[in-house]
Amino acid sequence: MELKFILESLLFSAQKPLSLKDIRDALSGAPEHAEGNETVAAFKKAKDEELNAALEDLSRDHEGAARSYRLTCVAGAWQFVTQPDYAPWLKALVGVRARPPRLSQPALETLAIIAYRQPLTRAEVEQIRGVAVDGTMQTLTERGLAETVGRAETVGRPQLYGTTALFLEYFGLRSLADMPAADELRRIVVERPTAPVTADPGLATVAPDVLQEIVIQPEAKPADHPLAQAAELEVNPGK
Amino acid sequence: MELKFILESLLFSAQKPLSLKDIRDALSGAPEHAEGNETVAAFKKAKDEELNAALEDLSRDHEGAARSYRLTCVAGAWQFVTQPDYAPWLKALVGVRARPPRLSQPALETLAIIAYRQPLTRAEVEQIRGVAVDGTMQTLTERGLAETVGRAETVGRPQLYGTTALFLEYFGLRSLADMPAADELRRIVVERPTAPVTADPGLATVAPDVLQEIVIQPEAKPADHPLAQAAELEVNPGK
Amino acid sequence: MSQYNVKFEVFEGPLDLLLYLIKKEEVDIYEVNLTVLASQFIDYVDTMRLLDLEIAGEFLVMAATLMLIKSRELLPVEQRPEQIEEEDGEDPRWELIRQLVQYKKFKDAAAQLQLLEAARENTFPRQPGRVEFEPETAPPRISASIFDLLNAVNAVLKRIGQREASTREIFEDKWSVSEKIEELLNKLAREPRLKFSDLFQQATSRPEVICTFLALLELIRLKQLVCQQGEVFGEIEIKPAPAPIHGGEPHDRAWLNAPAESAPTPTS
Repeated sequence: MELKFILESLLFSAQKPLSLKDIRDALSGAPEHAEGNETVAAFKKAKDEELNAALEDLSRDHEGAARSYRLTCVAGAWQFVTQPDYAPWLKALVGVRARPPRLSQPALETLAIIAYRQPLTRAEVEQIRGVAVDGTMQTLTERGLAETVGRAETVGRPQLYGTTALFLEYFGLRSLADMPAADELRRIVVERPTAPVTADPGLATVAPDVLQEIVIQPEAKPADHPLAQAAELEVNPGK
Repeated sequence: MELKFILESLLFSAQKPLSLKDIRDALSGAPEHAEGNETVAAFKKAKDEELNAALEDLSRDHEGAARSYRLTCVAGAWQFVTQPDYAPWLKALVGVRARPPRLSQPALETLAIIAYRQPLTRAEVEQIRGVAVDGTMQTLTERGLAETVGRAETVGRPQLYGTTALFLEYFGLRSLADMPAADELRRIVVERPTAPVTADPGLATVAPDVLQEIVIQPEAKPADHPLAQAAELEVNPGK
Repeated sequence: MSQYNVKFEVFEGPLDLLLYLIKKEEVDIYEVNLTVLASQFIDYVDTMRLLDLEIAGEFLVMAATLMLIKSRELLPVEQRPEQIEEEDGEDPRWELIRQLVQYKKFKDAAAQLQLLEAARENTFPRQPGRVEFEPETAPPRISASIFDLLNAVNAVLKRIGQREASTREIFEDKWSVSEKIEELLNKLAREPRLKFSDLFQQATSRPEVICTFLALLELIRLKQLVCQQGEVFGEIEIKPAPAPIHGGEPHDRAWLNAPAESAPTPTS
């Protein structure tokens, strides 16, 4: 049993590119599935240099074999890929993904509101946009840009929406804090009340009714303020 | 560009086993993704014989390369799989797959009888095994490995049983013809009986003449062997 | 008692027990001494009976057959009913052997299937992740889409402002887009590259942000500026667009309120 063939079988069956760590984990986990098998135990603690050497060796093997696929290493992760020449057939096989239509203006606006104010309810989005957003909300969740992240602690416990990791990816953002001009935009909004509202700026969770309330009761105390409550929700801290 | 490499790239990228139809569809759909490419267009209408020959060729290639994976054909669909030796690592990588419990000895025996002698009645199975098989027959049909395939044209029109496509899949068989022949048995038959053996020809178990043939021609080639013939019956090819 | 029970249960039926006995004798099925085999089998059944174990009917039938064979074998050769074959069309000895051979054949086949079953369990199919092809016209993944988003934000804010204007202060139009365009171009004349985030640093109000932003969009539309993002998560940079081959449209220049010769020159 050669190390490179073990690695080959792993890379062959993996659904995603494998990092050295993934490979190490598989090697160290294997003896559990083959009790008393000394060969399996022997590879338990293969060193990174050995792994790298075996992977390079394997890569050369497949390069030399000049088949329709080869082993590649991208950003430290190894994967079997097919040669580009065969793309027309693979496209026909998997059916090329239809280009998702670009986001419409209503969808963009809705998404922007969710992004800067999350988490918030649909009713709150509607209040800001001034129109019903059922359709656009559905579009956004279907496209994986927004998702439900919990329920509000208010009457009827409506669902709260937030943006997804795909949202960040789609717009090329590192984090929500990285959103362009977010601070200015947030500041503009929260500057409205005469009494300063303090809230975690990172959350940008200004509820629409907050705006109204600010207008009607400009003297509301920060602690009683819905914004402060909303900021404490932290329903989806992992995101 | 060789056909077999195109097929290889398809099989390599496919997420499920590919039937000839799947392959044909990919070949005929490819020109759409490579306009004006004559090579791609050339393979548009590859004939089944060409495809089969290329697949066999490919399968031999990989068998010969003796790597950690090989190309298999199970129940008429082609797929790359890893060699069983690498199971411990793959289990560690992808997790142990949920498989139905292994078949019991009686179930395996009954299934073997059905597989080689299909279609046959339960009474015929019982005659071969020498015991009642109600319970095991039920287990096998419940697990989708055996099924009723019609009725015998004899008194009482008892139900006839045969194996299913799942049977082939479960054991990784390409077709019924691919079932392992009980070679060991042929070697046991060394003595020529002193008296001719006859049996009630009405018994669909057909063994008497089988026995004779074995006895008289102990060197019978596998292909001529009644067992092999039985395996080629393909009574239920549609399944 | 349960010990014996377990032992007898090992046999799937009388044929299985017979094969076991034959195997124990280490002889071929065809060479087995049927008389000895019959005695052993009957002994087993007797033991089962003695132990008060439930004996399946099949065992009793087989015992009877074996008794018949045994009794016949015990007769002197000249007294054996050789003609029984022609009468019944069947010799119980050969019938038994035929059955045993046949049963053994399937038992072996079952063992083969068991091997296949185990091998199958350890065979993993290649299940690659879905091959994804970038659509021919990929949806913008870099700068442009982020502007879309920002544009949307501003549109929303603007609307709120209009909605609330009636109940609150009068919207003071201090900035205009054209002013901001000018400002932007001036900035770019000083610095060949601007950071996107810096554009809004000085903005003091929402209208100013909007105007700056609209100015930026307008300049992009007019191909005066380009926005670039070095890497996926990188800072967006704004810089003058490369000069068109035949110079800019006079109309554009005029609109920008800047002499043609002082128009931004490409820097790379």
